Amino acid sequence: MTRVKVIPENKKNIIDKIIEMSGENIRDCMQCGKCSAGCPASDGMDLLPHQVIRLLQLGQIDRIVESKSIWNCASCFTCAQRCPRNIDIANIMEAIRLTIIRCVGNSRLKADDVPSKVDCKMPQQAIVSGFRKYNK
Amino acid sequence: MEKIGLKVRARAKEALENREVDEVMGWKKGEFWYDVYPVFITEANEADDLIWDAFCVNNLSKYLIQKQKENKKVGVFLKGCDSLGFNQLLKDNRIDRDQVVIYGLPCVGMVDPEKVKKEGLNKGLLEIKRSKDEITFVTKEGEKKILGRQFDYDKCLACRYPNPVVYDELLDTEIAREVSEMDRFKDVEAIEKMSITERFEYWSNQFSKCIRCNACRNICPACSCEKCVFDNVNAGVSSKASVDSEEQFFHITRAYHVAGRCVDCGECTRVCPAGIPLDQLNHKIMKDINELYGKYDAGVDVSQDAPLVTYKLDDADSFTEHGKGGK
Amino acid sequence: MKKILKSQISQLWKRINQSYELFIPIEKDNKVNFSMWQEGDQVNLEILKTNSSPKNIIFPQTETYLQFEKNGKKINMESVGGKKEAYVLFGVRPCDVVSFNLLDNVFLREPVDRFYEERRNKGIVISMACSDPEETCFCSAFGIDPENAVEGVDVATWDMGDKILWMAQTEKGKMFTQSLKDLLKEATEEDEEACVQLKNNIKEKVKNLPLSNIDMKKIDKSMKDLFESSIWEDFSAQCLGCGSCTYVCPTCHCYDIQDFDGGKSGERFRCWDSCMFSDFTLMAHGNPRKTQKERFRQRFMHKLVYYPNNHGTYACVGCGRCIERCPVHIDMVKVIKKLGGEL
Amino acid sequence: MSVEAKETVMGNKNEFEPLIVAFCCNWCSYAGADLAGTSRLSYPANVKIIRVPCSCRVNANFVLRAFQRGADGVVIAGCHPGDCHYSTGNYYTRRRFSLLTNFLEYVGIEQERFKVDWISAAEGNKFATVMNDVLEKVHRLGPNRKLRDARWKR
Amino acid sequence: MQRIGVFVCWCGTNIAGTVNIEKVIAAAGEMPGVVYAKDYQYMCSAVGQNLVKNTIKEQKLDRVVIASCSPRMHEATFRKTAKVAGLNPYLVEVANIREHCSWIHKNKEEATKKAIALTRAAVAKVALNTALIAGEIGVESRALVIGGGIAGIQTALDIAEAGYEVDIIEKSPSIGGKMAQIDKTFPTLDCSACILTPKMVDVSTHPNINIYTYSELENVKGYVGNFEVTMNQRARSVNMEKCIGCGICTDKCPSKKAKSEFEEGLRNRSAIYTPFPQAIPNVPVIDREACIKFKTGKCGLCETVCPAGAIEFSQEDTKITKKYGAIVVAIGYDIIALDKFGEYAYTNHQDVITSLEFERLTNAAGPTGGKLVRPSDHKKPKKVVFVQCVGSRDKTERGKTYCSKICCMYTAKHAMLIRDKYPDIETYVFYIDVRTPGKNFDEFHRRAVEEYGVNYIKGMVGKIFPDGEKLQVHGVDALTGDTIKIDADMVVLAAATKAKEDAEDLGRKLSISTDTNNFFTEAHPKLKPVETHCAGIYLAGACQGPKDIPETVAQASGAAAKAIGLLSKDKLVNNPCISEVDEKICSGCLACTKICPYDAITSKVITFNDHGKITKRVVAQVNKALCQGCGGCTVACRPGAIDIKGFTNKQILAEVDALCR
Repeated sequence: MTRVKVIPENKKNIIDKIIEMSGENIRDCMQCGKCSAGCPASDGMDLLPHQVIRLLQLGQIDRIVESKSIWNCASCFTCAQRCPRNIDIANIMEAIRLTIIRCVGNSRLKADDVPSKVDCKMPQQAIVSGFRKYNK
Repeated sequence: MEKIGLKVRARAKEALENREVDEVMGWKKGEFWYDVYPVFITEANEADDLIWDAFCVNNLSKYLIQKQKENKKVGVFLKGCDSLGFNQLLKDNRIDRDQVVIYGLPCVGMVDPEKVKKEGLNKGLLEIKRSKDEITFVTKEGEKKILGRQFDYDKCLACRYPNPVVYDELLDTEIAREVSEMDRFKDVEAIEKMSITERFEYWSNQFSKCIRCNACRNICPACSCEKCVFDNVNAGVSSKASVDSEEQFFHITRAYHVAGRCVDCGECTRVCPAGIPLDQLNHKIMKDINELYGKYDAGVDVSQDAPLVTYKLDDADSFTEHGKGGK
Repeated sequence: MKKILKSQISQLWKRINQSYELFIPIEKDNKVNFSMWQEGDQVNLEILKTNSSPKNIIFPQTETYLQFEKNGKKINMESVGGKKEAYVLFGVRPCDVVSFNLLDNVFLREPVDRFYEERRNKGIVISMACSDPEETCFCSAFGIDPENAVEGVDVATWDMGDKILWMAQTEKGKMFTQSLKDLLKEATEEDEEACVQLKNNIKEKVKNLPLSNIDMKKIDKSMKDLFESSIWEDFSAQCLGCGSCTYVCPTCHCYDIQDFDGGKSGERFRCWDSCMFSDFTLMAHGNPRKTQKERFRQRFMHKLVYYPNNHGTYACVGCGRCIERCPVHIDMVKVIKKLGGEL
Repeated sequence: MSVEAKETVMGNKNEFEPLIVAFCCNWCSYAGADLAGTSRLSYPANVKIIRVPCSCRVNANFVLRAFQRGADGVVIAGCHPGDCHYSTGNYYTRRRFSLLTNFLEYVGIEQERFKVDWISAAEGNKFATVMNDVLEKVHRLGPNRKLRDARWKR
Repeated sequence: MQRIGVFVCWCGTNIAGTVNIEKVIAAAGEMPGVVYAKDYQYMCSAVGQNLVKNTIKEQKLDRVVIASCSPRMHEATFRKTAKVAGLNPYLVEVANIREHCSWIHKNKEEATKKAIALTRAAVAKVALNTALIAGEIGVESRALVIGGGIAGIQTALDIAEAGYEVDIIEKSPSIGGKMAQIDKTFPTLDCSACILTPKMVDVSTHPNINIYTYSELENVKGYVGNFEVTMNQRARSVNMEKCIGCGICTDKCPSKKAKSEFEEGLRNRSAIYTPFPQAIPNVPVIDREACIKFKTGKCGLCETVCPAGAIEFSQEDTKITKKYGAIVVAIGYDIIALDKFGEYAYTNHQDVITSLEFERLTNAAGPTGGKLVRPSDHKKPKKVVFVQCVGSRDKTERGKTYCSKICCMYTAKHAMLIRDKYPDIETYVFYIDVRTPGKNFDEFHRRAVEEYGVNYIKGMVGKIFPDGEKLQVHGVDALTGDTIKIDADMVVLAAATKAKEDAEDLGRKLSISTDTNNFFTEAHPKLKPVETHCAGIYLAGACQGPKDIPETVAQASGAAAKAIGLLSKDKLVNNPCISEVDEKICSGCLACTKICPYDAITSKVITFNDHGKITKRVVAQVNKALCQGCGGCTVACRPGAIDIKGFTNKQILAEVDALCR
């Protein structure tokens, strides 16, 4: 098990950019887990929201990038509503997605092939957040 | 006004004869048509010199302080504005109400000699008589009647208390003068509209006229301190020099000291030898008090606490953002 | 005798202003006072008496005469004050000119007041006869005839309506007139007759002024009776103790010396003081004149009794300013008459 | 570092050194100033504090005297209404200096030169922000020439 | 000429770091009246103070200026030093060149200039100081304790033991407070009633203590040693002397609908009730809203059945005014409202209860006689879930930012008690961190986990919703990263504590300040935890911040010690910087009397010789004992006849001049 360097130098500016983009202070998170407990989309997530924030705090950006969680997040803001430290986790998820998407060509899905993925039971929330996530 | 003059004399004579009072204060005619001065009579026969005409402008109530130190019971004739001054002296415990008998005189307004001179009507003028708003000029050549109040003092034109607010006897029927509350502080609003440099120019020009004679302080019924801070050298507050900053200090402090106590009788402006419109300073403070802490007329109700010696929990203020105070 | 047309008078001001400071009655906010003339000021020669007297020009209300600076424990001092620039005082009425002489008696006697002396020497006083004395004037009671040039004035002028007649009196006045000879024309005979004519009807007017019938002899009683007269009691009861009468009076000359403590630096100045104030002549034990009666008496006794005993002339010039400015209309003439037992 | 020090350091010789006199009430604002000190906050050195028992002790003469002696700004800081150690002191302060604020502005004195505010013992940073803000405004207004006594040389 | 000594302190490097001490000394030497200027590393140290003492004697100084830290810190110290050296203590001034100068400004040259200015102001002020003698005021040897919980009881007992009279004023009908509601106490698990009720009996029987229950504080006037307190004793409608506490009236009373506050609403009570059987005083109270007699005028059954004839419907609220020397505030705490926490479904499901309700459920004297049953259907629960930090450590405005300190311990206690009594019940505790900072606290928690098998899950509960008979609890295990679902029968929420509702307006009555969470602010968080800024008023217990019983009792004894220290003095030295009237100048307008918050100024008639005539005049006079030296009167006095010693008009003007130089 290789030892991981806490907040490696090269990752520092990405973390600061995410904090700056989301406007949230991730150091405020006390890992209480309430966001993960209440997250409706947590079943499909390999990394629970509080673990994503933990990894962000430790600067392990690569493991976040590989995870599916940031894409499963439906931006329903339940977590933001309940977080006792007033952190807007959905906003941070959005910021992480943006950093990935903004590396050119990394868009997960083109806008026009979203309709094919949509079935009638998909809640509008997911569709809207889908558009927002994928077509940048 | 002559009819009332006779009543004044009769009342004074009667009061002195049957010893109701030790002394009566009234007005007496001097050399010239405008020369009327306060007089203190103790003998009944002197009462015949008393008069009541268009120049009895002096407020007699401030003399009561000295009279009461000689613990005399004094009868005094008071107009509307004088009675406000009287109440303010009462509120400051400078005089004792039951040592004074007040004969109230409703007043239609006093004539300003400067305005008569400005019109050039003072040439060869012997006397001025007034009944209600009709003014007769008695000159060597004959009489001339003019209707209207254009010769009255500005303060009389804006007078809100023509009838005495406190009296033991009223020697004339009450007078009704409607004065619009709206433009009471027109003069202040005009100055407030100026830019800040204009205002400073205006006031520093006015203050530089001051010759530090203290007439405005000594005539004012609200300025009745035993030893004024400006007379007290070791208060270390100001000197007698007539330099700009001392004059500024004197006038700001004087206006501030009579804040909530000035009865708006306009005497300070009348007596100022340099002609500084001092009442515009007092009006500004009155306007602010009315806006910030509710309408307050000094000298009307002796029992009501003055604005600066009381407070409300939710008072507005004019220095914090949420202060809701007027600017 | 010279003359100058009123229409050219403004050039005269400009000319004088080039080499002198010109003090002249100027009207501002409908009050006329002697102040330094500047282009565009509204000069008012018609008014009989300026609001406060020209005394302020030769004996200013506040004059700093010593400045000191502290560095460390040492103090270095520097004498300032006095007036360096020459000036011309135009339009002074005869009564005010006499008041200058009365002030000279006080300030130019040993020990000479060097500031006052310097101001007096630097100045050229040009008087103007009173064409139309007011009812509050009573200068005739003190032997001042308002139509003639008063002793001690440099130039006397008469206002003839369209022109001003100009007659130099003293050496300084002649020299000054000389320097203005291109502006001043020679006066013709008619001008001189007109001037004599003017003088006579001024005399007439003065005679029937209401206050002209004062007989000063009546108050030449012993100082003791005057001092203990009963009139002071009721007069002082009226008096409010403000300083208006003393500060507008041309002959009052009392002053107080005070320091301004500026911390590291400071200055010593003298400023007018009024015997009416409660802290006048404040000594260690307080003011020797404790009540308003004594202070009131002091003012009038000084002008009508003490000063004449010291200098031989009354210290009042009958200008009537105190009568106009007193808030309660206390009147010098009434005091004189009452003191003389007439009223 | 005060505003001037920055400028003098940057070489532009701006010699206007504003002076702010602050009257701080002993129980709240003076303690707030102490707290600003203990938490090493910074506000310019031009602010000089005078301790008074309560904000109701400050007389209008002191304010005028400070302006006469060349102060460019005067600040009065007291407890929040309701918190006064003497229970009603600052209610009177509020009335007295509401009138004086409006009156000085009426007579032509820039309003930013005279600031009254409520600073409690726990508001160290509010103390620093108020002082920085007042100095910033006064610095923009320039030296106080209107009320200053010409005979006073600093 | 004055001989002023200036002493500049380095304060180690705190001042010397950014202030050039030599320059300050040099400048001080130049100031008017200064004859001696010296510096030292630590002026407040013994060496520093000796330096001052000896210099005063050697140089015959008559005034001293210390340029050091804030006068709020060491003014008293340096005044004592001067006193010991024979110099009047009020001839010492302190210039604050640390908090207001060296700590604030980094630029050395600027900080030095400012230090010199502040020192010059202090010298200018001290030059005008006059020697003042502190006056003395009497002390009322009686204390008032506000609040009848364990804090109030302990304080009252300690003060009474010291021989002083104590009054306890308690808003609810009986003393006991929150502790009376609790079943067992951690960490020793001894029964709360067993340790509380004996103390309550001591309090009720102690000759020095009188208890005013069912009464509230109206207003407080006066100052340390001489507080005048007005209490409003609400009408109990029962005569305290006659009532023998038999309880017949409470049984017979027909109106049973009112919810019992003591039982946290889990049981109803009659209109005439005693909160709990061991209530002290054991006299019932008629709740006038619920009582049929008061509402409709009919009934009055309790009056007829009462053997002692103690029922008095006509009783009125009575106002009691008494004088006290010291006041101790011990009004305790409350639980926050949970209506904003929708995710826990507290408001819409009976089986979601707070820990206090749980205490009542498990209490033998409780509504269920100690049997743990579900409030909804009274069945025995099989799974009980505890949720920690409900509303605590919460930055949103729903909750409180602080940690409520006692929840971890009492939840461990609850879980342990369940496992001990009903081993078959599964207990789960969702926590963020378990905080067990006290003596034997962590061992207690570990016993709950190891011996009694309480499952601790690190992670918060996301949502609770009714699912048929059960309650679905959705949480997360932050350590393993799994989301967890438990279908529990009962959920206990450890709700945050908060200050009492009326804490702020009580603070205003006593003129002591409250912090942003409405807990009372202590004079100094570390050095004066039981005192307030207002002399003579002390704090005890949870009203000053979340606290458990051991700390509360410790603080109560601390506050009692302070009060006893105050009451033991028969004379109190009062602050001599008070106002004084110059009768020559006073014109008797008495504006000052209207301003004075302590009504310390009254009028009197003086006769004096006015130039030969004897005249009488009204002037103001200051009652030295009442005046606290706020200075409001000096501004109302236009001629400056009234002035504050130590802060005179001339002194402050001198300071202004010095600062503007």
